[in-house]
Amino acid sequence: MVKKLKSIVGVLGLAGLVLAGCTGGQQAAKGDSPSSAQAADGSFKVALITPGSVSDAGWNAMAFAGLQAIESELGAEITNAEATGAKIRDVMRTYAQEDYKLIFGHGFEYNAPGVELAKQFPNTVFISSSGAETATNAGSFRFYLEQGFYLAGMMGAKMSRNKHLAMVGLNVPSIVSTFRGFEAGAKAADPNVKVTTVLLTDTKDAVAVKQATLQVIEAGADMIIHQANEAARSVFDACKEKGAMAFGSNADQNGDTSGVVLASAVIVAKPAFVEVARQVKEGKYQGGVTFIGMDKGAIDFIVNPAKAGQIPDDVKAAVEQAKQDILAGKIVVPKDEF
Amino acid sequence: MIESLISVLLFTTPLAIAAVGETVNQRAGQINIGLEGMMLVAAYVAAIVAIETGSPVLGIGAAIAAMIPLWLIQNFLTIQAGRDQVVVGTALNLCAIGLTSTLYQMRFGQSGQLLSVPQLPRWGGIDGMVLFGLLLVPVLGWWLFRSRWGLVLRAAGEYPDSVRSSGFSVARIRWEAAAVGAVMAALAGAHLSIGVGGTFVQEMTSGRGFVAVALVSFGRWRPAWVLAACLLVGGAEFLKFYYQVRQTALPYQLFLALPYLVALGVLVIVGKNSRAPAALAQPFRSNQ
Amino acid sequence: MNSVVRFVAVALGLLLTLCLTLVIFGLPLGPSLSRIATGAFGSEAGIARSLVRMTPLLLAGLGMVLAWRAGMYNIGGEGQFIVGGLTGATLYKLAPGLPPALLGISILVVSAVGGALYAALAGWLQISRGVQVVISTILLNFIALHLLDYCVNGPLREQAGQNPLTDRLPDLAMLAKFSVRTDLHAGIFLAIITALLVFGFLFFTSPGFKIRLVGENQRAARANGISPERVQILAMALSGALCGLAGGVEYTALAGQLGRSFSENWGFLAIPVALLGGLHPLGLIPSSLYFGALLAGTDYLSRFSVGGKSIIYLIQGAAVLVFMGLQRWFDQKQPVVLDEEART
Amino acid sequence: MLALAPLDEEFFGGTIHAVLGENGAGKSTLMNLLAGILPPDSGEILVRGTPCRLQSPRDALGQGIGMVHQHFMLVPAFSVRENLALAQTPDRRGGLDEAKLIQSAVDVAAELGWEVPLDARTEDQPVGVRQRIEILKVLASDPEIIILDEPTAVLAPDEVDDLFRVLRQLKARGKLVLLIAHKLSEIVAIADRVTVLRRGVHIATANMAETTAEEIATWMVGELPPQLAGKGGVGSGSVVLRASGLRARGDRGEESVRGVDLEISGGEIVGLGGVDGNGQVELAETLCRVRPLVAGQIESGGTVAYVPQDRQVDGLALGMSIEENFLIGGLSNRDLVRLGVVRPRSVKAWARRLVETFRIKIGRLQDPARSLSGGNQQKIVVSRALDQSPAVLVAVNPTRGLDFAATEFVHSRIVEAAERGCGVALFSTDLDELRQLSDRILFMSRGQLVEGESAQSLLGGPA
Repeated sequence: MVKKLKSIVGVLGLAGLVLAGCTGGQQAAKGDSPSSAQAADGSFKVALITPGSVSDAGWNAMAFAGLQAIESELGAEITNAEATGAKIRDVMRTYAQEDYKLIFGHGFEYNAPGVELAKQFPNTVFISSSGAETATNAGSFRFYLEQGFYLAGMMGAKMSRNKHLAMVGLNVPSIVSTFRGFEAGAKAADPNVKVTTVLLTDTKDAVAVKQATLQVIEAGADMIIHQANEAARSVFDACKEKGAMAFGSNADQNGDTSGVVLASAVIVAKPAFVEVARQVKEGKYQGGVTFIGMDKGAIDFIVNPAKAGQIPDDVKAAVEQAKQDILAGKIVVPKDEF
Repeated sequence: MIESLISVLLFTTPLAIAAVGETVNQRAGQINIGLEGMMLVAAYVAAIVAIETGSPVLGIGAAIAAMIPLWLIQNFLTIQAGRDQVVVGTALNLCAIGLTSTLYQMRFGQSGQLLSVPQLPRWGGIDGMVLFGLLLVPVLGWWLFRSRWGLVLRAAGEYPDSVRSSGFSVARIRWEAAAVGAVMAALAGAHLSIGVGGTFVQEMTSGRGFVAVALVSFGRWRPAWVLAACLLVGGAEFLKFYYQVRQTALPYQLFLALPYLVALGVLVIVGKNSRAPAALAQPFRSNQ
Repeated sequence: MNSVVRFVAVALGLLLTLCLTLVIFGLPLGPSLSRIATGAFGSEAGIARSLVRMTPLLLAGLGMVLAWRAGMYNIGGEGQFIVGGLTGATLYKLAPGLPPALLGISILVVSAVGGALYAALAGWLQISRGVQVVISTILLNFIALHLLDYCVNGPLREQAGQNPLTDRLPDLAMLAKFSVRTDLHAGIFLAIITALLVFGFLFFTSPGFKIRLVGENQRAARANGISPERVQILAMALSGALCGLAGGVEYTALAGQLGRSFSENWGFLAIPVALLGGLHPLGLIPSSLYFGALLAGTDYLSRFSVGGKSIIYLIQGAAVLVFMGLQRWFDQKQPVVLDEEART
Repeated sequence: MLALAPLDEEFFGGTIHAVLGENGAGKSTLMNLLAGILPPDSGEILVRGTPCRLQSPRDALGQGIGMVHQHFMLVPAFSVRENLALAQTPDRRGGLDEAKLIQSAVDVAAELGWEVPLDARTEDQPVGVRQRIEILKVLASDPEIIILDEPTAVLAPDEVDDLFRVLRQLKARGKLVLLIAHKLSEIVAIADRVTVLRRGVHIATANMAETTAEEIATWMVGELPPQLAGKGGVGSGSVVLRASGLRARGDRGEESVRGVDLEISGGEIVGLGGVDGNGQVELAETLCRVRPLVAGQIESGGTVAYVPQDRQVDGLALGMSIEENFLIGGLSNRDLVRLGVVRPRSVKAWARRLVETFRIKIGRLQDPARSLSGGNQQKIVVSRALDQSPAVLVAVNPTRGLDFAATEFVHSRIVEAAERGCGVALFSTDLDELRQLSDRILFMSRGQLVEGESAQSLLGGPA
């Protein structure tokens, strides 16, 4: 009897749960109504999708900073999510259905899904960081960070005592391409300089990144550039332990407490993000692939003021000259197409 | 050459301490799949406390303290409630990833920071934890194989009924073994962030806890052999960059998978002759 | 009926866990819950999302049931899932000219075969080399991950671009979708049919019976002329086949291409799903739906709320722990019949 | 479920007190209460006049109560030394002073004239030696009260005699020996007092001198069992099992079957006796093709059915249903499983029929086998083996641990099977059983077969 009673209670409970779920859904729909109302009022909603956590202090964090700039400068309503592989289309669709006007996908893998969904959601613009496919409401922009890396390579080659430079970073196309820029810069400054690459699969393993850096220094490299996102600290730490120098990347990392950072090759992402967002907001976005380089102020090579005294004047001058040449189009820094 | 060896020793220490701690656990009949999560929590707590107080030693202390709730939850479910150890451990890992990442983001903002953590002092490339790890092996070896505590503990992993009939509490022994394992996990995790890494990164354990669990059987449930197994795998990890740095034509992923291939390969070779504790991963019901 | 009571109590327990976790981490409870509900079953898209998440959980969960029932603690679902996808992608690379429909089916078949072989390897290691499946599958998971990384960067890398992705399958080779507005695909039917088949297999065929018998008492099986080793390797192979099939379905249904992040921990998440379903093929249908909905809901939550991103893992982990606690509570309430002989 | 009704009983030092009863009578429950393994639901236990709480084996040990369990409490992977050390007084502090800790055990062993291989691995020892270690473990702490739960079940006759010699010595030193046994003859030979339980109820307690074996048997089963059936039929002449030059390895790779030739005719019961651990189990498993052959040939004239030695270890899946436990033996039956598909209705009908013919007491067919008493569990194993109408039946200690009535029943079924023309290889350590049933008796010694008469000397005295 008790058993029966229990099962009845159970069935009622289950029914209640389902009901709660349904009403929950309805409430949620109501809960969303203010934002849809805002959308109708012309509120501007922007979403960012990243392949990794935006707390990586590197690639993803840079895009997140751009998104935050869109919020502060254009008053947009922003949100962000992590998605890779099979989830990409679902996330994009979710945002588009929620009336987001601009959806950034921060990586090559967002290009094809974006272009595909652009057909279904003509009122939403899909932008990916790198990628070649476009539509009227879908496109990509690509930061020409290779330019900054080229200058770092020049400075490194000129200052290396062992004539041995090294690059430590993730094995993804955008990063491998920046390494090409670095190598080109180094060879331009000194054809005999040796450049070693260590590719990583995972920058979460900061300990392994440190070990990789230590080993490359032990093999003779004394100027290290990295693309190790959140594990950058480990690269600098290893340099400090072994008395090597380092270059920062993506963000201005000159202020790092290790005191080994000579200069940083940086992406100033905010203007580019804000610019695209403004175009979308004003309905002027046309689609296409945009290269954003030094000429637009999006890429820079910043020498660490605290280290400026250690850099010979002729090196400074040569790097400055190369910078002008890049701006003037006299030097075209090589880059991979991806 | 010597420098490379010292480097391997330093970088292997977190793995070795965790694996030796797990040896005690497995000898008592428990497999701690949640080791990965425990190490991660310890790495986070140690880093935060070390940053706040400037003292890496306090960081280690805090990491050990942070193990208490994990230890309680895990062993309440496995020892008292007799739930499956593999599942509880898996769940614990999920919790640890969620907890550390959420706390990290709440503290350092969504875009994160490059954390500089006060590190343990080093002498000639090694720190106190390395010495501790090296010392730990003979001590735990003695404890497991030459003391009454160890005898009873091993019996609990082989045939718990015999422990009970001799007047000991299987549950208590297993709680104690789990405590040793948890303290080792804390030390291993703390060493990752404030010993070798010098920073904290989300999910920075990167599977070391899992590997430690696997290496215990590789080391045939004997602390000295487990240490040797860890050093072998540590050496393989060293090699995975060694060949890249020297620009060999071989695909570098081969070397990334090398530690796991080495571990699996050795297990295949020695596997037939080694014997797992007979009651490993089996819950013991004291009322049966 | 008792199992219904159980299920509801568990469901309520999990709901409570969810609420507590949200509150502890300072997320607004009402709005967060309603986000989760919307994301899971608040609309056509939500229901589709839940079912899409449910599919790999159910398939891989069934794989776990087969292995665990035979006493093989397969925690290598992750590796088998990846190898399943990889085998499928390799087939496409080798025979891109196959007629699309045939290609799609062949990919599903070879992905199951690939997963089966990978899992059978772990089974063989335990049987003939004494390497515990728990241990070997941990290592095989890592090896599969690196293999995937190698393949998408090397031999399977797409021909057109330089991206570390495999070539995209032609649309016609992909699993049927029901609507362009959602990702919902035919895989869900495949998964449910598979659950029914596994149920029939386990309880109404002699190999299925042998799997359960071996898990229950190996020696009794041996004394009755059944080779536990062969049965266990068979169970591992079938388990791997289902995990591999889950990978194949995920590959042919959603992205149509593999990247390094192809698996989203489906192989690991399948373990709690299998346990919540009581290691019973039919119990897995509600339990995978539950986890699928939870994943869909928390995913959706994380897309709109700032704090919701990593908490998902915490919620999932805590849910399993609470479930384990509740299960214990139920076990205690069950009458235990023991006589003198049975106990000693 | 009530395992033991309220019971008052007194036990005196300097006696051997036997506790008797059929399966499920509550003997083990009573002993487990005294040894602190089970806490009592009500009532109290007085040791030397003082009430004490026996909540755990530790409490019992503290009161000088030691128990030798029916199943060995030895860690197989440990050395004998380690197992002896494990049993010392529960104090986990300090190092392991082996010499001191196991000295008392070694002393006791010397006193009893037992040789103990201290450094050998426990699992490599034969059953008799392990039983000795088990007893030494208990005696080393010099307990006043020694409980032995069916210690004779697995021992060969000479080992039983040895054990009884030791028990008498203990009695002479003023100890209380509590003994559980099934075999009435053994009890008559050794006990001073006897307590009989039936279905958890205390039936009687008496001094051995004041009662008779017949009276005790009546107490145990309620009424005296009928006399045994006569010997099985004469062999039909045609050979149903022919084994020649069999060699097989034991679990640890040792040569345990070393050249066995055996022929069994239809309708013949061949008894295979001998001291446990001489390769009987291995031979039985080899004959059933459970254990791989190293050399030799086996020819059989049909199915070979197997009743393994330990029903819980080798016979049943305790967590599976009764019905499914029947099916374990019926997988090759074309009526039950066709083309790999199980036919549930046929299985159910078949299981019902077996339950009825073999008078197995069950609740529902869906209940787990765990819920049955040992005798009924054994009936499942025997019934499903005999139901296949096998050409050959290989049975190892088929009545081990069974009560009187169940033993009778199993015996009569084996005889029946032989009458139907089945050839039976009956392995047993119980000579009475062998003599009752067998048409001829062979003994195993060191992996080889020896003829009946010459085997007498192997057993260390008249059988």
